[in-house]
Amino acid sequence: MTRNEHTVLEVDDLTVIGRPSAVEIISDVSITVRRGEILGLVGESGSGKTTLGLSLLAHCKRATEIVRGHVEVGGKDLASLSEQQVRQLRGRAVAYIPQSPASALNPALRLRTQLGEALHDDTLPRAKVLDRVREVLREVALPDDDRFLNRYPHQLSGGQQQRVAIAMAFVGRPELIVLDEPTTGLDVTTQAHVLETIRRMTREYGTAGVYISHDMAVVADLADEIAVMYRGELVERGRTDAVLAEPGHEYTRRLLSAVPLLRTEGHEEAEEPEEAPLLRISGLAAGYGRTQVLEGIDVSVSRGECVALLGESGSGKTTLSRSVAGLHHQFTGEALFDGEPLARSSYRRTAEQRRRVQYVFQNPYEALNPRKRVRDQILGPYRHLMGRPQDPDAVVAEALERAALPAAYADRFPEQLSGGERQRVCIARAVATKPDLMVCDEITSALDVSVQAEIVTLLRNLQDEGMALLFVTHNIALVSNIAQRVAVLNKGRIVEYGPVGRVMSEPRHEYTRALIADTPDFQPSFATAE
Amino acid sequence: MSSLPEEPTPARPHAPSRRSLLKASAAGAAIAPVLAACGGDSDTGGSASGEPQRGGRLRVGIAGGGASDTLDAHDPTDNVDIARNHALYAALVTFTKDGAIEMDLAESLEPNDDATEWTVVLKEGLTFHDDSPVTADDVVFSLRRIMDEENPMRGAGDLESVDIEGVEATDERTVVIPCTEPFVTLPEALAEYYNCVVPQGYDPENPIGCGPFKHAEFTAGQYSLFERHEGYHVEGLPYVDELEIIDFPEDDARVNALTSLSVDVISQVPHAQVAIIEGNIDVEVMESETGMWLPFTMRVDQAPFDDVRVRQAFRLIVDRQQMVDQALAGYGQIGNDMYARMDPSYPEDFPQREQDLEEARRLLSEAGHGDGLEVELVTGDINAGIVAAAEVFQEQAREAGVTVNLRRVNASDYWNAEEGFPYAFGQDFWSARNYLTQTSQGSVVGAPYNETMWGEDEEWVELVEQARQTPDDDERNELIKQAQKIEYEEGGYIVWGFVNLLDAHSRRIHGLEPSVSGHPLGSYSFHTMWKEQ
Amino acid sequence: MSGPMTDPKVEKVAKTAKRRPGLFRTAWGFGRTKVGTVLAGIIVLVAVAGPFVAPYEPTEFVAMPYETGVGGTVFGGDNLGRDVLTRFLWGGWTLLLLAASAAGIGVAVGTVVGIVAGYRRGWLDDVLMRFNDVLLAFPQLIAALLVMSIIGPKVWLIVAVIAVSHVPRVARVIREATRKVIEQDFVKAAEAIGLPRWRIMAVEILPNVTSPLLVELGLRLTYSIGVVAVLGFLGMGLQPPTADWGLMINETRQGMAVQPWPVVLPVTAIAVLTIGANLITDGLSRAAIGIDRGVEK
Amino acid sequence: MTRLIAVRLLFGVLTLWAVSVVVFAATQALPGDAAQLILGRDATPERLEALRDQLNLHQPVAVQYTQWLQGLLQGDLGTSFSNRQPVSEYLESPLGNSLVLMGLAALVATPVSLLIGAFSALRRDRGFDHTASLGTLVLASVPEFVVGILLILALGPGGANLFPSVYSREGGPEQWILPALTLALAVAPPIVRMMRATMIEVLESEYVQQARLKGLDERVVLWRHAAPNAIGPVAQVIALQLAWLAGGVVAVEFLFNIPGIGKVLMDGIANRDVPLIQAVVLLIAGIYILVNLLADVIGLAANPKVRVSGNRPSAPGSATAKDRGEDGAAGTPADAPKAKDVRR
Repeated sequence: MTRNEHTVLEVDDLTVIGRPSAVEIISDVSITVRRGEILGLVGESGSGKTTLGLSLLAHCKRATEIVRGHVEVGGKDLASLSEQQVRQLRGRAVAYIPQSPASALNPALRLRTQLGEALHDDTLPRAKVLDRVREVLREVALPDDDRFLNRYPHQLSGGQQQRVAIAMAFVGRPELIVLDEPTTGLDVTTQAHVLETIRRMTREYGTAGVYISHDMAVVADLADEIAVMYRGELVERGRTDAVLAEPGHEYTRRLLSAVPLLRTEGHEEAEEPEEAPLLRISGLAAGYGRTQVLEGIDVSVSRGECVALLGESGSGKTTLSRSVAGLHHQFTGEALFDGEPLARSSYRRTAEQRRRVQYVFQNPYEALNPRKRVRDQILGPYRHLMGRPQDPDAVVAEALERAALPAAYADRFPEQLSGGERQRVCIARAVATKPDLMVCDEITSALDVSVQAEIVTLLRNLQDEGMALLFVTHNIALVSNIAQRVAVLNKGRIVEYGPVGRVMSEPRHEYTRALIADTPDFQPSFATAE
Repeated sequence: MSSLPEEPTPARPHAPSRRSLLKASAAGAAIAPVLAACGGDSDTGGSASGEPQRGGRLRVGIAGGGASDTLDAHDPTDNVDIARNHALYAALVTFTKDGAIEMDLAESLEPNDDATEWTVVLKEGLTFHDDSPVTADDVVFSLRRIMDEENPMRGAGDLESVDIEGVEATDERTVVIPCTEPFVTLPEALAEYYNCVVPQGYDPENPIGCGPFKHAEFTAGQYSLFERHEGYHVEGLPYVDELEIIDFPEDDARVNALTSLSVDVISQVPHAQVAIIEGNIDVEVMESETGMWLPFTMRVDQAPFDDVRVRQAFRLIVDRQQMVDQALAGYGQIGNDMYARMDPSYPEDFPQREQDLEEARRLLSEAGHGDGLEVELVTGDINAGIVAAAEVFQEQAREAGVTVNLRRVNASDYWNAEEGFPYAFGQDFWSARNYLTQTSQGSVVGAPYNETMWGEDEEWVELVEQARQTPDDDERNELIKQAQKIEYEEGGYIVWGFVNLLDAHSRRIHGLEPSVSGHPLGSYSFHTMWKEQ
Repeated sequence: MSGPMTDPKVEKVAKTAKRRPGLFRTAWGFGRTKVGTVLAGIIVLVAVAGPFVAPYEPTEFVAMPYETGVGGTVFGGDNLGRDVLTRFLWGGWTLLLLAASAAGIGVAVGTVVGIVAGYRRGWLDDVLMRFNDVLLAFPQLIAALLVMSIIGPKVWLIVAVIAVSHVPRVARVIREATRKVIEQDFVKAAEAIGLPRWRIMAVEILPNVTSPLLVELGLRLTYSIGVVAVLGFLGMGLQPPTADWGLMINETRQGMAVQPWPVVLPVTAIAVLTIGANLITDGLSRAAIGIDRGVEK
Repeated sequence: MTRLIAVRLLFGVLTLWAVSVVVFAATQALPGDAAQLILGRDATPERLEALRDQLNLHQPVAVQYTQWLQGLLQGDLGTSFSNRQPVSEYLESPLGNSLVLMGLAALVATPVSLLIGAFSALRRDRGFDHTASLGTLVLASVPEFVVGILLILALGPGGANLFPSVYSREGGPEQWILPALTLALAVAPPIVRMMRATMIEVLESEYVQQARLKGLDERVVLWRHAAPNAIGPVAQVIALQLAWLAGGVVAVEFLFNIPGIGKVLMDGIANRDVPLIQAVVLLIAGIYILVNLLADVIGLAANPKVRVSGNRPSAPGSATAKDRGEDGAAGTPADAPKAKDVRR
C-alpha cells in the first residue's frame, strides 16, 4: 500500500508479545487508514484485535509489550516516541473509544471534568474548553447544559454513556480514532444511532477510524475497508465490497457464512398451530416486587415447533422464559403444559413436568458446576428426575452425541472446554432427560458468531427430532432463520405475534419495523451466489 | 501482673503481736539473712553513719492505693492508708520494732488484779496538729467513735469486751476503762494503729491527729503530702521536714521509681525484682522477718480431714525448706505448725516437724487411703506466695501419692460463702498476733474466720479460757503452751513458714530498721528516718 | 473483554489443556507457602514432641525462682524454680489443641450459617446477619474476657468463646462467596429440575466455596492462636500449674529483666507459629484469588 | 443518602441495645449477688440485707435491667464495688489515658501505612512491594502483646534500655513510646494491605486506562482519577482499625501497666467489680460500633452513586471483595480489610 498525504495511520510489522511467556499476541500486523475512512477490524475473541487497537495508541496492557514494527500516526511513530511525547499525541492525534463506557468513565468525576480534561491543553482558558465541550456534546446529540455537565456517569443511560465516550474522543479533534466494539451491549436501535453518529462525526471531522468488532454485519455496514484478524495475525485485508464479494481467506469465508442473515422473505407458510399446543400461556403477568415487567402475555408452543421470543434487554423476555421454567415465581395467569397447569415454583411441579420442560441458560461459563465432570453434570438431573440408569455411560454418550460432542468429553471438567463446547454440554444435560420442550435463553449471545452458527444448526436438528423450542433472543436475524413463529416483546407486552414469514415480510407494529430497519443489512454477494 | 498489690488484702485486720526482747535478739541473730546484713542492719541503724541530719523531703513509694483511699484515723483499709495513718496519728501505746508493747501517748496503762478494769494516764503536754492539747476526753471520744454502735470502726472487734458505756475521764489525763470480762490483751488492742487518738469532734475531712506529721495535701489513689509536726511528743523527731507518700499499685513501676531515684524508699519489693535492686549501687534492700504466716487450712469436721491421721500425714508431706525456697524465693523462715511466732509463749521446744513421706503414707493407709487420696485445694491470689505455695504443695503431695487439684478462686471472692468458704482444704494468710488474740480471731468456736472449724476440743477450750483470765504472764504462758501442744498435734493448720518482708531504699536514707509487725518499712516509722543531704 | 490480554495460542492451549492445578498445588507454588509450612512445622513439632523429650517433670523444682545458669538446666528456673526448658516443651500442645479446635468449630458453624444465609436469603438471612452484627459488636478479646471473668476460666469455655467469636466473621465471608456462586446459572439449573435445597447447598454450593473456606480456616487458626495466647497472658486462660506458653509469659514476665528465658522462648514460639500459619494462609488466599479469577497469579 | 445513614444509625443503636442486654444478662450469671461481692469477707447477714435493699436486688431481673438501662441513659454507670465510687467518674482519667494511647497509635500508623501502601501499589511486584507485603504479613500475624514484649526486650530495660517498659504517674512522655509503637504496628498492616490492594484495583481499572489513553499527565491520572475511587474502602479500613484499637488496648495496657480502660477492665475482672466490667465492655463495644458506623458512612459518602442518587452502594466493597483473601490474611486484628465484615 503506497503511503500518501492522505494516509493518517500506517502500521508496519507490528508485533506485541506477552510477558513472561513471550508468546506473540499479534504478529507482524501491517495496516494503513486514509483520512475520513473507516477500517473495520474483524475478529473473534482472542484474535488479538483489542491488543492491536490499544497499540495504535502505543498503550500496552500489563505484562505485554511492543517488540517490533512501528505505528505512524500523522507521520509520527508512536512506537519510538517517549512516554511524554506519546502523551502529547494521545487525545489530539489519536483517540480511543472504549468497549464499555460504563466502566471506562470514571464513576467519581462529573462529565464536565472528564470531557474537559480530554482536551488537556493548558494554554486554553477554561471558558474556551467548556465551549468546545458543549459543541461536541451537541454534535453527538446530547444536552449541553450545565445540569447535564454536572452529572455523574451512573446517571446516564447506556446509549448516552457511549455518546459521551464518543464526544470525549472527538473533543481533541484527533486525526485517528480507535473504536473498540463500541456498540456491544447496546440494543439494535441504540446501536444504529451510535453507528450513525460515528459515521457522521468521522465524515465531518475527516477523521480516520479503526472500528474493532466481532460483528461482520456491523462492519460491512460501516467500514470502507475490512481487515480480518485470526489468532493474532492479519489474514485478509481489502475494500469492504471486495472482501464481501470474494473473501480470499478460508477463515473470512467461514466468518461470513456464519453470520445469520436477516431473511425478510422466502419463509414457507407456517401451518396453523393445532388446537392442543404443548405449552399454552394465557394472560400471564409477572413482576419483581412492586414493578410489573410482563403483562397480558399469550403465547403457545406446539410439538416440534420453534417459537421465538424476540425482545431487547429489559423487554421481559428472560422473565417470561424463567416463569415457564418455574424459576420466576411472581407471576399470575395461566400456564398449561400438555393440558396440565404448571405450578409457579419448579419445586411444586411434578417430576414428570420438570423432566419434560428443560432450560438452557445464556452464559455457558456459568451454567456448569466447575467442580463436576461433564458426566456428572449430565447424570445429576437424570438421576434426580428419572432414577438410576442401568447403563449411565450409555446415557451420557447418547446425550453428548445428540449435542454433537464426542463421548470422550464425559470425563472433562468445564474449565477444559471452550465456550461452544460448554454450551453443547448444557444442551446435552437438557436433552439427556428426553424433554418435549426446551427453553433456550439467549443461548448464543455469549458465543462467537462461528460457534453461534453451529449451535443453531444443532437446535434445528433437535427440532427435527420433534423437540419443541421456546427460543429467547434479541437477534432478529437469528429469529428469521430458526423460528416458525415469533412473539415480539416490547416493554413487557407482546406487540406482534405471528408466523415468522408474515412478521418479517409485513411487520404490523412500528416497533417491529424499527427493529428490522435498524438491523444492519448485509448481503455478502458470495453467500447469495451459493 | 496480678492486679492485687503484694500486700495483705485490706479486707482483713492484721495486728502485730508482742514478743520478748530476749527472743527478738535471739531470732535476729539466728537468721540474720545475707540481705539484712548488707542492707537492713548495717547502716540503717543510723548510728553507723553518724549524726542524723535534719530537713528535706522524704519521698516514699507504697504498694497499693486506689480511689478508695481514706485518711480516716479509725478506718484505714489499704496499705497506703495504713502508711498515712502511721504518719498522722498516734495511739496510747505502740509496738516496738520487735513486737513488745511500749507507752506512746500514755504514761501508764495498768490493769486491776483480774484485768477487768484498766487505767490510762496520758503523758503531759501532748498536742494535736492544731496545737490544741490532748486530753482524757479526747481519748474517751476516740474510743466511743471506734465502738460506735451505728458505725463500728475496725477496732471495735478487738475491744469487744470493753464496757464502752462505763469508760470515763476521771481527770484531765486519766481514763478508766472497765471491761465486761477479764481482758488481758487490752494493751495489744490499744496498740493497734487504727485505735489511735483523735480530738473531740474529729472530722476525717480535716484529719487532725497527734502523729509525727500533719496533713498538707491528699489525692486519693495518687499521693499525699505531710509536714513535720513541730509539737510531736517524742523529742527531736521527726527528722525530715516533709513527707510525700505516693501510691504505687504496680510492682515494676514502684521498683523503677526507686532505681531511678524518683523516690527514696519503697515498700514491698517482689522477689523477682530483688536482683534488679541489688544490681543498683544507689539503692539497697531491707529484709525484715515477720510473724506473718501463710497456712494451709484443713477443716477438722470434714472428710477426709476429720481424721486426725490425715491431717498429721499432710503436715508430714510438707518439705518446709522447699516451700520457703520455691514459694518465697527463700525470703522467709520455716514454720513448725504453730502461729504466734513472736509470742513469749511460742513453743521453741516443740520438735521441728520435717517431711516424712514414709510416715505420711503409713498414716494415710491407716486412715484408709492406702490406694491414694485425691483432694481439692482451694487457692487464690489473696497474698504474695499463696498460689505459689499451693503449687509447691501439689508437687510435694504427688510424691506422697496424694493428688491435689487446685481450684483457683478470684481473690475478692475467696472468703465468699458462695465459693464454699470455709473450704475443706484451703489457704489463708495472717499477720503476727499473739496466741490468744489469734485464737479469738481464728480458732475458737464462733471466731470470725474459724476456717479449720477447730475449737471443739474441750481440753483445749478450757485451757484457752483460763489463760484469758490469767493476768500473770508466766502462769498464762504455761496454760497457753499446753493448749498449743494440743493444737500442734491435732489442729487444722499447716504452718509451713513465716514471710520476710522486703523493702528497699536509697543509700542516702538512714534510720530505717526492720520490724516484726508485718508492716513494711519498720511499721512505717517515717519519723525515725533521715536523709543524707 | 476476556482475561488480561487473551493470548490466542495460550488460550487455545487452555481450552484442551489438562485441568488447572488445585488450590494446594497452586499455593505450594508460592515460596512463602513453603517457608510458612517450615516455620509452623518446626513449632508444631516442638509442641507435639516436646513432652517426650523434656528433661524434667513440668512441675518439678530444679532451681531457685528466676535462677539462671543452674547445673542441669539449659535456661534456668521460672518463677517457682521449675525448669524453663521443660515447661516450654510442655507448654505448646495445649495452645495448639485449643486454637485448632476453636478454629475448626468456628469455621464449621460459620460456613453452615454463611451458606444458609447466603442461599436462603429473606428473613432467615436477615435474622442470621442481625445476630452476626450483635456478635461482631464485641471485639473478640473483650467478648472472651467478659465471659471468662464471669464463668471463670475453663478449657471448654475458652474454645467455645473463641469459636463463637469466629462464627459471624466466617459466616460473612462464606455468605459473600455463596452469593457469588448462586448468581451463577448452574444453581438455577439445579433448582429448575427441583433438586432439594439442602442438596443444592451441599453438592452445588459447598464445593464452590472451598477456596475462601480454606483461607478462612487458616486465618481463624492464626487468630485463635493469638487469642488463646493473649488469654493465657492475661491470666484468663489455662490455670497454674499447667505449662502453657501464654501462662508462662504471664507468670514470669515480672522477672524478665533478671531471667528473660521463660518469656523469650514462648514469645518467640508464638510469633514463629503465627507467622508460619499466616504465610500458609496468604499462599492459599493468593492461590484462591488466582483460581477465582480464572488466572494464575 | 441521609436515609441510608439514618437506617444505619438506627441499626447501630439497636445493636448497642442488644449488647447492653447481653452484658447485663452475662453479669447476672455471677455466683452470689452484688451485695455478696461488695461486702466480700466482712459480709454479715444484716449488712447483706441492707445492701440488697439499697441495690434493689429484690426486684425481678427485668426491673433491675430497666433501672440499670435508665441509669446508663443518664450516664450513670452504677457504683464500683471495689471503691464505692461512681463508675462514670472513676473511668474519666483511664478513658483519657486510653484515648491518648489510641490517638498516638493512629497518628503514627495511618499516614505511614497509607504511604507504604500506595508506594507498593505503584512499585507493584518490585523489591519494595515484596518487602512491604512480607513485613505487613509478619506483623499482622503476631499477637500485639508478643510484639510489645519483643519491643521491650529489644528497646526496653531488658535490652537497649532506650525507653521505660512500665508506666508510672511520675514518668515522662517517653513512656508512651513503646505502647504506642506496639499498637501502631498492630493496626498498620491491614491499612497498608488495603491501600495497596485498592490502588492496584483502581490503577488497573478501565477508567484509569481511559484516562491514560486520553493522554493525561500521570499525576493527574493518579490524583484526579485514581485517588478519589480509592478513598472509600481505605477510609473504611482505617476506621475499622481505629475501632479495633478500642479492644486492642487491653492487652497492651496490661503489658505496659498503663492505667487506661483496658487496665481498669482487667482490675475489674480481678476484683469481680461488675459495674466496672459492664461499663468498660459497653464503652468499648460502643466505640467499636460507633466507629464501624463511621466507616459505613464514609463508605457511602465516598461513592457518588449513593451520594447523588440514594441507591444502594455496590462499588466500595469491590476492591475488598476481590483481594479479600489476600487482605484477610493481613487483617489479623479486627479482620479489618474485610470492610464487609461490619458493612451490611
